[in-house]
This record gives sequence, structure tokens and C-alpha cells, in this order.
Amino acid sequence: MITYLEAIRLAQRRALMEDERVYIYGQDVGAFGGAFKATKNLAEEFPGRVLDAPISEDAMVGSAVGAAIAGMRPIIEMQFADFSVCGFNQIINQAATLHWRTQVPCPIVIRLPCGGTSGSGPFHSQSLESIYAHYPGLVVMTPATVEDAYSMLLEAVAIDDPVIFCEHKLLYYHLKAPSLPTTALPVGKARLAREGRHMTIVTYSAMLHESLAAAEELAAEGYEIEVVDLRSVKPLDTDTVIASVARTGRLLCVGESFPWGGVTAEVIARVVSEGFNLLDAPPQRLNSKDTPVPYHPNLWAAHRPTATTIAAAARRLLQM
Amino acid sequence: MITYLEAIRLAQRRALMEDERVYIYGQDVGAFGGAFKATKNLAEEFPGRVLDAPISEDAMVGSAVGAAIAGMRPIIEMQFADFSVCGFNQIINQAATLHWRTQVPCPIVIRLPCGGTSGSGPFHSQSLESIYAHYPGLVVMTPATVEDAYSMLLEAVAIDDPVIFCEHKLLYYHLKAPSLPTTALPVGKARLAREGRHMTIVTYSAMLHESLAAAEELAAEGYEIEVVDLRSVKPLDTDTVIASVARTGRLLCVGESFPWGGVTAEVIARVVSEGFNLLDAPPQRLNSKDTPVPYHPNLWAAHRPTATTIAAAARRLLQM
Amino acid sequence: MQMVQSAVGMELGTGASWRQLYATAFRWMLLARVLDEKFASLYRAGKIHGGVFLGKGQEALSVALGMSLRPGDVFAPLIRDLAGRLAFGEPLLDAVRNYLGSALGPMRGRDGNVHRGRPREGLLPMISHLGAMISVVNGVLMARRFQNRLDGMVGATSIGEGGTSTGAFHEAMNQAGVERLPLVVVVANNQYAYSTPSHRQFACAALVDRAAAYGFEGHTVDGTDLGACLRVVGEAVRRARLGRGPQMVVARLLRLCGHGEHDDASYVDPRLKQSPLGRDCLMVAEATLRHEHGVTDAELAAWRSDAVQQVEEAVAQVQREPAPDPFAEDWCALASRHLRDMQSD
Amino acid sequence: MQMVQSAVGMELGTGASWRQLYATAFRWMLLARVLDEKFASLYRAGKIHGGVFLGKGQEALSVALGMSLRPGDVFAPLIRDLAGRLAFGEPLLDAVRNYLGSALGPMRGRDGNVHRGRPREGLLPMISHLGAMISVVNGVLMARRFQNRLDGMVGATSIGEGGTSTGAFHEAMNQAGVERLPLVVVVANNQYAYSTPSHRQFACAALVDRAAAYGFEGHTVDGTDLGACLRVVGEAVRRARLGRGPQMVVARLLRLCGHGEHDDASYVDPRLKQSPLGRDCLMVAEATLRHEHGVTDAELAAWRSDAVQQVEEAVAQVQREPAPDPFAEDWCALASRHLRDMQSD
Ligand SMILES: Cc1ncc(C[n+]2csc(CCOP(=O)(O)OP(=O)(O)O)c2C)c(N)n1
Ligand SMILES: Cc1ncc(C[n+]2csc(CCOP(=O)(O)OP(=O)(O)O)c2C)c(N)n1
Ligand SMILES: [Mg+2]
Ligand SMILES: [Mg+2]
Repeated sequence: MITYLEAIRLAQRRALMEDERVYIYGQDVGAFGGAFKATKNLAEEFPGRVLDAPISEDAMVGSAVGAAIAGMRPIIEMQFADFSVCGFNQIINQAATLHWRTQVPCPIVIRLPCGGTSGSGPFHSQSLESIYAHYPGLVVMTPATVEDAYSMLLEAVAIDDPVIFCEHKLLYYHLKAPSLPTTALPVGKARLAREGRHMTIVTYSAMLHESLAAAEELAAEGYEIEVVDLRSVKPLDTDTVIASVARTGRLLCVGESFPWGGVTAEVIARVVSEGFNLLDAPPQRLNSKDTPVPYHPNLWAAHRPTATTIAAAARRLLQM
Repeated sequence: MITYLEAIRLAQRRALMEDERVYIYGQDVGAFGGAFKATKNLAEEFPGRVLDAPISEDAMVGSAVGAAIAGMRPIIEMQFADFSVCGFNQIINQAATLHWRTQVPCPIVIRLPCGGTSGSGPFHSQSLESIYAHYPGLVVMTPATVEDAYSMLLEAVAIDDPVIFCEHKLLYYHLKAPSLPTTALPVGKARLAREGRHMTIVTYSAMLHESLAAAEELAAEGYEIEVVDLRSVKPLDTDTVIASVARTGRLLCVGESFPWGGVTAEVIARVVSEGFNLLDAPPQRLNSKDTPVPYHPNLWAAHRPTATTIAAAARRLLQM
Repeated sequence: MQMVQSAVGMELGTGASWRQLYATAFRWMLLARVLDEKFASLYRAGKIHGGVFLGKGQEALSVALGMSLRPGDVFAPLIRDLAGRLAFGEPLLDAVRNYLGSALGPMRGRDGNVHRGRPREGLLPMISHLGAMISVVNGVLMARRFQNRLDGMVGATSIGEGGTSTGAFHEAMNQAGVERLPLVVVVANNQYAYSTPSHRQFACAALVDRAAAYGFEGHTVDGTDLGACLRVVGEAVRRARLGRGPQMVVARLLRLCGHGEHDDASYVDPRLKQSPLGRDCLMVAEATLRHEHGVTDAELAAWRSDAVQQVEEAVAQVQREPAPDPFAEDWCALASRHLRDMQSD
Repeated sequence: MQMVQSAVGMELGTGASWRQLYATAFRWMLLARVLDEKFASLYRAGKIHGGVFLGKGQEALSVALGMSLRPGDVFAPLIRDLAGRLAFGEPLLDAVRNYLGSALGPMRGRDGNVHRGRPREGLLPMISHLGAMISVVNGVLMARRFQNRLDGMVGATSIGEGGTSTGAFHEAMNQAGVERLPLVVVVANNQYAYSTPSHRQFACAALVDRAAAYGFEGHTVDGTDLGACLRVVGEAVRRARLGRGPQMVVARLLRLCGHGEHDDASYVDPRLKQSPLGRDCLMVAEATLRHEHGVTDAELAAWRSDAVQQVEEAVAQVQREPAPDPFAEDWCALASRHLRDMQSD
């Protein structure tokens, strides 16, 4: 069985193998193999192409942009997504604007170990997809499955734009698949993760699994819930979402990032402006709470949406 | 007549005068009076309390947090909003989390000269309210009038939380009022800037004036457009917005920041989830385009919403 | 917070004897070591969520800083500063509560492990982003200057050699230089930042060269030698207090544990472990106490059992304390409750 | 881009005469000055939107860097580098088009004034955030190392003394030291960052002290003296090229204009203006040419009228060029057109 983490490692390995323009740069990614072991053995297998960086997120990203200009395809590992904000300026102002300003593409991948895990606290738990997706010039991927972690990372390396690759730490070890995928949906296409006819849940990343569990729970109550996995939040596949809402008439959006703005607001705003008449009830959403991510497991479990709270929100919506 | 900029200067002057805990820190704010002259003469009038900072946005904000802990009420001027991202980590992780983590309040004001002006280009034109509002623990104010610039800045200094104070550069010199306000709506309350019954436009900051101009244009065509000025985007006064939509049945949200996520998505998501049945037509929105802000006046004028494009969007919505 | 009478209160050569100072420092180190070991075993037993980060091998340096500070000073410790925190006056219970997530802890379960402090009492709680605390200390000092209360006061903070690569470090050091603040920055060059060796971290001949670049006075010290740490750090703090401007101390030492308790630190060069850098400062100090200060086995055993008892009592107490209750939370990050932003979540 | 034969192609003492080198440098300086003055007058006439940022007083330093570089090198100039850009080979038309927002300019009207470059040809377009370009240069050099094309190549960039206070500056300098890149960083200490005097910007005795803190070789130079700039900057570039690691040059000079043309710079201390720092490098160089190299009035007049003619022609041409057409824009920031994100706007 291949884990989500191993899929990420293997995608990087394949990218290094097949494309000599690829290199990996990040804190402790070399001999050590990275804080989460996503680059384990790669430094040994690809000498000189997997480099330890100083604790300098700004310079890490800046240098990746320079290397991309000079024809490379860097993969930058942030030790935790939360630390990427120390390189924020280089990401949003340098990398994201380069192609639009100069016509020179900026093919870099920034890997962010994202999302909450029990006991990680306010600074090792953040979900930043909503922040990066706001900026023109960035592609923001949020794989929820082992297969997507693999194929989307390969596509992230292949495309000519800066990609923010949001890996969910909670999925690293526990999510498993029997083998690597041989085919994949292209980036930009959402996926029907479960079919149904009473309601659509739109979600992504770790929240896909909470949503599927909620759908399972509701199935026992006779409700067929359709679940859409966005896969990437920018671009956001509005068509697939609207097609699903056309079938079900009800929409619940679930995300793990903070509640103001972000993916769930964007999805709802698009659906209502383009598919208003398809809706039989007010679209609803569920995000984490409007505080930093708490440390204690009890608080953490209440801070983010879970199968239980998603199912509860879905039940309310089904009654509307 | 008092300009928007002068109102900001006078509010700071009054804060310095009335509260010895207040000081101002930012690049060139001292003897020079700031890049936009928002602190003109204040260094002279309040010796030692208006300090030039090195080009170190991270340290500027970090030190403000420390000073707030020690009982001061710092006002930090960013030379342009765009440079605040160099202090991003301190704003969102240090300032915004302090009170929630420790129960010690963090009363700092960060003044951001925001928004597009002709010829300013991608790095001196950004509107960052949507980014900061995403983060728990921050208050984000977006005054659109001379009166609000004055009274909200005073309130920003008075409240016990970090405030991102988004001043629109386009309003600095051209927006004028006969006198300073003596009363004010509290922060957190939106304002009916114009009454109407055919449609609600929800907006804020410089876009208020474009929206009012559009409403004027449509009045000539017989439409009465209600315009809501949000004043602060976090907190966001959903009640006032929904009350207006209840009267008009139609909603158009207008903002100047980038189109993915942000204020317009948040407003629409709230209105549809809580006031779905009040709507007679799909809510619509208008933002800037999904590219960096262009330099050339022709491009810039097409990048952001204007009275013309707002009126066009409103006409489409009125037909729906 | 009951602040202990700190080392500088009994300044070197003035009043309290060197032996007494050294012994006091040693006892804080010992308490820190015992508590750290307790955290490690609680972690292995699955009783602590998230990570555990120890100060093993860095106690001498840390305690020297903590003991040089006084009530009224401000201190922003980092991950390996248990000894310094205790010496500065942080209640042992704070540490235990924060690791176990007690609702009664200083962060009430909202933040954990080394992310704790009491800002009102001069102990600043670190955020994780390295380098970010230094400018916060600057800000406290700037505030005291505005308030005419800066005289005789010091701000202190620790950082690892890896943390010196951050932009935040640079901006804050430069700011302290420009403002000529009484700031003391102690850099623990423990040869690694997580797994990254120093030659991948910086390229200057010696980190202390950076002091001059910021207008700081620079000092170096052998971090395995408690006596040297007390003298050098004490002197740096004294100079800052006297108005000689910001001070930077760089200590040479080795982290004698993993980055966190999940890490076996197998990447550490064995030659470093066997070198003088690899000495355990606690054992070195113990030997000094025995041989130079005539401390007996019985005294040492008593100190140790006192430390063990304090730790066991605290842990036993905290384990009975309530966990934070999510239903009692009002989930509002603002101090201004009336500005909370209502929205469906 | 037609790259000019640069100074280092005719390395000091090898081949081309010093006189020839000096005269060539002077002519680029003169061209830059004439063009800058043209921009200032276009600005006053309301023909340029946004700001105009001149290099007046900094031409000697800038040209020395531009002339020390070769095709194949990479250069990230900053706001006051018109002379260096021209010497490096940036077409004069690029500058004019970018200021006037011509659709045919290197940034097609999307970005303006000093924010221009040709990344594929080694000229990196600055973003506004100070300090941010240095690590980008590092990245180009790292790429060339991966590609085995680093030998004999140099990366160069400029910054003001104010820009050295940014975290980005520090991280990138440190990175260049760790990677031992052939990077040359030229710091123009022109005494002010906008209105802020150096004593509010940094506290080290001399900025060049920072070189050692990053593992750079450090150099200082009188930025008003073209000969000194050519020698010192040329030597730094030569060392980087030879593999001696990163180099930092700090020049003393004064900005002889406002921060931008909107600024009358009334905050500049008159004593500084009257001091040797306040000399106009162009006039100093002209005097040297006259007195040491026997250049005649007629030659000087011919050079000037050549410069004026080039500038007038370029401006006349660009003023007839089309402005960017918003309706022809597809408003997509991505290179991967198929990934554009459709949404109502
Ligand atoms: C800005 C930032 N980037 C990355 C990290 C992740 N991180 C935590 S500790 C650490 C290593 C720190 O090394 P050093 O500063 O030498 O301290 P030591 O652990 O050796 O005491 C890293 C990379 C962080 N905390 N902050
Ligand atoms: C990170 C950042 N903060 C603020 C600014 C605004 N700003 C533009 S130029 C300038 C002064 C620069 O001074 P210096 O680096 O000395 O260069 P000089 O103008 O003197 O050539 C400032 C503060 C900026 N560009 N970037
Ligand atoms: Mg270390
Ligand atoms: Mg300067």
C-alpha cells in the first residue's frame, strides 16, 4: 500500500528522474529527507539536486524564481505551510507576477504541509489555500487522495506557472492506496467523489474524507449525498459544481481554512451568481472557527469541521 | 474643506494629544511627515513620539506588538499597503493571535495606503482588505468618507485589537468634507449611503464613490439604487446588508481587490445563506480583474470596477 | 509569578558568593533537566500531544541568561530555554500545564508546549516563526523608553544559529542597534538547525561577527561551561543595563537530544559528540561543584530528589486538572467582544 | 538586446586603454543623465504617469557595475541604475517605452518606469519590495551551477543603504554566502532612504562590516570618483568571476535629486551637499577627462549632442507608439492559458 506521503515522495522522485531541470530545495530536505520524510533518500539518489536551505523562506522562494527564469523547475518544500508566510512577498509579488509582467514563465512548485493535526497548535496547523488563491498568477492545488497527490504533483512540476501545492499533513501516513495511478483527471477539473441526488457537498483536501464519512452517515438515514472534490481551488471548476447542484438542488461547502472569505465563500458566490435557479434551498457552508487553530485535542476537534458537524449541517440543509 | 488625508492626519494628531500611550512609527513619518504627508508636522508637535523606522516592516510590526504588550498604542504607517506583506508574519501570527493566546490585548493600528491610482503599477496599488480579513483576530476598516477616515481612525486607536486601517490613496486629496464629524456610527455598522428600492449595491472604500456615480447614472434611467457602505469589512455588518436586500430583492457587490475570494464573495455567501428568500435575482459581484494591477492608465482603468462597469452590471442584474 | 531573586541581584563579587551563585544555577539546570526528562517520558507514553522539545545540553547557557535578569526585565525564551525560564521565575506548573494542555495553564490549552509565557510579567510567549520574537522585545523596550521607565532595565531573548538566517532576526537586530536598546540576544550555536549543519546555514567565520554589523557588542562563550556562561552572559546583561547598547552573546555547544523527541538525531556527527562541545554541561557543572566547591554526594542527591519531587508533584497535580472545554469556548479571537464577526460556520 | 562590449572585455591594463574605458563609461553616464533629465521634464509636463526616479549623482557607481559585466552575466538593477543598465546593454528604447507605457515596451505597459527588464537576456526586472531581487539573482546562479554553466559567470545587483535593512537582503546575502555564489552586491550609501538619514537606518560603524557577516569579501569606494568605481567594482566583479565567492561593494555618495521627481529633497543636510560626497560624479569625471586625458571641449560637446540626439529620437519615436489596448488584453496572469480561472468579475 502506498501512502499519501509516499506518493508525494515518489512523484518528486519521478520528476527528478525524468526532468533534469528539477531540483528540490528546503530546510532539512537533503540527507535527512525532510521533516515529514517526503524527500527520503532522494538526496542520495540524485546527488547535488536535493539541497538543504537555511531558515530563509524569503530567499528560498526568491532563488526559485531566479532558477526558473534560468530554465530550472524548482520544488520548494516549506517545513510547514505556516512558515510560507515568511516568504509571502516573494510568492505573491515576485513569482505570481513574473509571467504577466515579462512573458517569462515561472514554473516553480511550493509544497506546503498544511492543515490541522492534533496537538500542533496555532503555528503548525494552518490551511493557506484561501490566501494564496486570492492572488492572480498562482495555481493552488489541494489533493485529497493518494492518486491525486501523485499525479497532481507531477502536473504541478510540468506546468509553466507557480503552483502552491497544499498537502494535508493529516493524510500523510493514514491515507493509503493500492498502487500509483496510471491516468488522472487534468488539473482544473473537479471530481465526483460520491454520487447522490439530495444534496451536494463541495469540498477538498482532508475535508473530503470528513464529508464522505458524513455522507455515509446520512446514507443510513436514507439521504443520497453527492460529494464533489475540487482538487484544485484555483482554478476552481465551477462547471462541475453547478452540474452537481443542478442534480441535487442543495449545496453545502466545507473547508478547513478560516471562515472569512476563502474557498467556501468563493464557491457559493459563483454558484449563486451563475446557477441561482438551480437551488432549492439556501446554500450553506462550514469552515473552521474564527480563531487561531487550538493546541489541545479537545479544542482542535471542535475548531474544524468533522463528519459529525458536517452531517448536522447537511441535515439542517435537507430540512430547509 | 478637509480632505480625507487631512482627516487622517488630524485623527492621529488628536490621538497623540489625548492619549500619551499613542506613538507613530513608520518610514519617513518623522520630520518629513510621511510619503503622503499623513503625519505632517506631528513629529515637531509631539517630540519623540513620531519616529522614522528603518525599511523593516517585520520589525516595525513586531515592535508594535511588544509596545502594545507594555501598554502603548502604536500606530504603524506602511509606506504603501503593498509593503505590509513584508511584515505579514508579524501581523497575522504575532499581532492577530496575541489576545486569543494570552488574554493580553494587542491595541495596534496598522495604516495601509491602499488601492489603485493611475500609473502606480502592480506594487503600489494593491487592495489587501480581503487578505487580512481572512485572519481571526484582526479588525479591518475600509473608510470611504472623510468623516469615517477621521472617526474610524480614532476608534481604531481606541479599541483593544489590532486594526488594519485601509486608507484609499485615490481619496487622499480629492475627497473633501466641510468639517470634521462630531458623531459617528460605531465600527462594525454599515451605512446606507443612498436609499433605493430596485437594487442594493454593497461596497466600501473608493468603490463607494464609483457605485454612487453608477447609482446616479441609473437614477436618470428611472432606477432607484440603494448603496450600502460596509465601512469595515471585518466585522462585516450582515444585518444591514440583509435588511437592504429585503427591501430591494437584488444584490450587487463591488470591491477593488482581486476577484478570487474576498469581500464580495463573503458578502454574497452570507446573504444567500441567511437571506436566500429575499432575493429576486441571482446576486452578482464585480471585482478587479484576475491579474496584477497594471501600470498604464488605460489598462488600469479597465482593471478595476468603475461607475460605467458598475452601472452595466447593475443594468444586467435589473433585467434578470 | 513568584520571581526568584536573580543572579544579578547578587552581582558577581558583590554580596553573594560565587559558590552560591553557581550552586543556584546548577539547581535550576537540574530541575530543568529532570522536568525535560519527565516530558520525554510522558511523550513516549502518549500523554503529550504534538511535540516535545528539550533543552538538554543547553541548560548552562539558558540558566545564565535567566539568572542575569531581574523582575521588571523582559525575556522572550525560545524552544530550549526551560532552565532560563525557571531561573527567570516562570512557575514550574506553567510548563507542565502547557505541555499537558491544562485549562488552568497560562495558554489555557489554546497553545501548547514551549509556546507559553506571561506577557504582563515580562515573559513573552514565543510564536513558532523563528526570529519573530526579537522585535517584540524591542517594542517592550521602546515602550519603556516612552514611559521613562527604561533605565536599568534589560530585554533578553534566545535564538539558535539556524534562526539567525531569518529576515526577522536581521530586521530586529538592526532595529535594536538603531534604537540603541538594552537588548541582549543569546545565540546558541548548537551546530545544527534540526538536521542542517552550520555550513549549510551561514558562511561567516564566526557568528559573533554579526554583532558589529548591527552595532552590538559581541561576546563568545563555551556553552558547556556554566561558570563561563554566568560570567559572559552576566557581563553582557550588565553592559546592556548600564546603557552600553545592545549585546550579542554567541555560545558554542551541542544539542544533546533530538530536535524534538520524535527525532533520534542520528545525523549528528559522532566526532562532535566526542569533542569538548559534546560535553554535558550539567555533568561538567556537577564535577565543578564537587571538586572546586566541595559539594558532597549527599547534597547533590538531595538536590536531585528535591527536583524529582517538585516535578512529580506538579505532574500529578496537573494530571488531575480539567482539560479545556470546547463548549465553554466563545470562539472569538478579539478582545473587543462587541466586534466579533457573526457568520455561519 | 544588443549588448555593448563591456569594460571587463577589455580588462584593466589588458588591451584597451584606461582612457578609452574611462571615456566610454563617461559617455554612458552622460547618456543616462541626459535621459534622466528628459524623464524629469516629461514628468513635469504631465506626460509620465506615476513617478520618475533618477540616478543623478550615482551614475559613476552604476556605470562601473554595468561595464564590469558581460553578456551571459545576470544583472538586477535598482531604481537609480540607468547608467548601469545602458552600459550592460539595455536598449535606450526600453527605458523610454517603459516610462511612457508604450505597448511595444519590455513590460507592454503592464509595469512602468524603473520596473523593467529582459529576464531571458540576463536583465532582471525589479519588483518594488526592496531586497527582494538579490535572492532571485542567487537563483539564476544556482541554476547555472546545476547546468554546469556557472564558470566565469557573475550575478550582480544594486541596493541602497536603506534596502539593507530588509529581511530579504539578509536572507539573500546569507544564502549567497552559504552557496558561495559569484554574486556582486553594490550598496549605494547615498546617506538617505527617501528622507530617512542613515543614523535612523543602521548602527554599524560602516556598512561594509556586514560583508564579513555573510562570508563576502568587502570593498568600499568613493562613489563620486568614476576611476575609483571602475577599479573597485571591476575588481569585485573580477574576483567573483574567478571563484573567490560573493563580493560586496559599499559606495559613499549623495543622491543629487529627490527620491522621485515629486520630492524636492529639502531634508538633505546642506553640509553634506557641500562636502566631497556632494560632488557631481559626472562633473568630476568630465574634469578628469579634460585634465588627465586631454579630452577637448569639442569632443565633450559632440558627445553631449550625440546623447541628446539619441534621447530625442527615442522619445519622438515612442510618443508615436501605441498605448496598450485594454480590449486586446486577455486579462490572464497564467502562462498556462488552459488553467485560467473563469469567474464573473
Ligand atoms: C521561519 C521558520 N521556518 C522554519 C521553522 C521550522 N523550524 C523549527 S525549529 C527549526 C530549526 C531551528 O534551528 P536553530 O535555530 O539552530 O535552533 P535549535 O533547534 O538548534 O535550538 C526549524 C527549521 C520555523 N520554526 N520558523
Ligand atoms: C520593503 C519595502 N518597504 C518600503 C519601500 C518604499 N520605499 C521605496 S524606495 C525607499 C527608500 C529606499 O532607500 P535606499 O534603499 O537608501 O535607496 P535610495 O532611494 O537612497 O537610492 C522606500 C522606503 C519599499 N520599496 N520596499
Ligand atoms: Mg541550532
Ligand atoms: Mg539611500
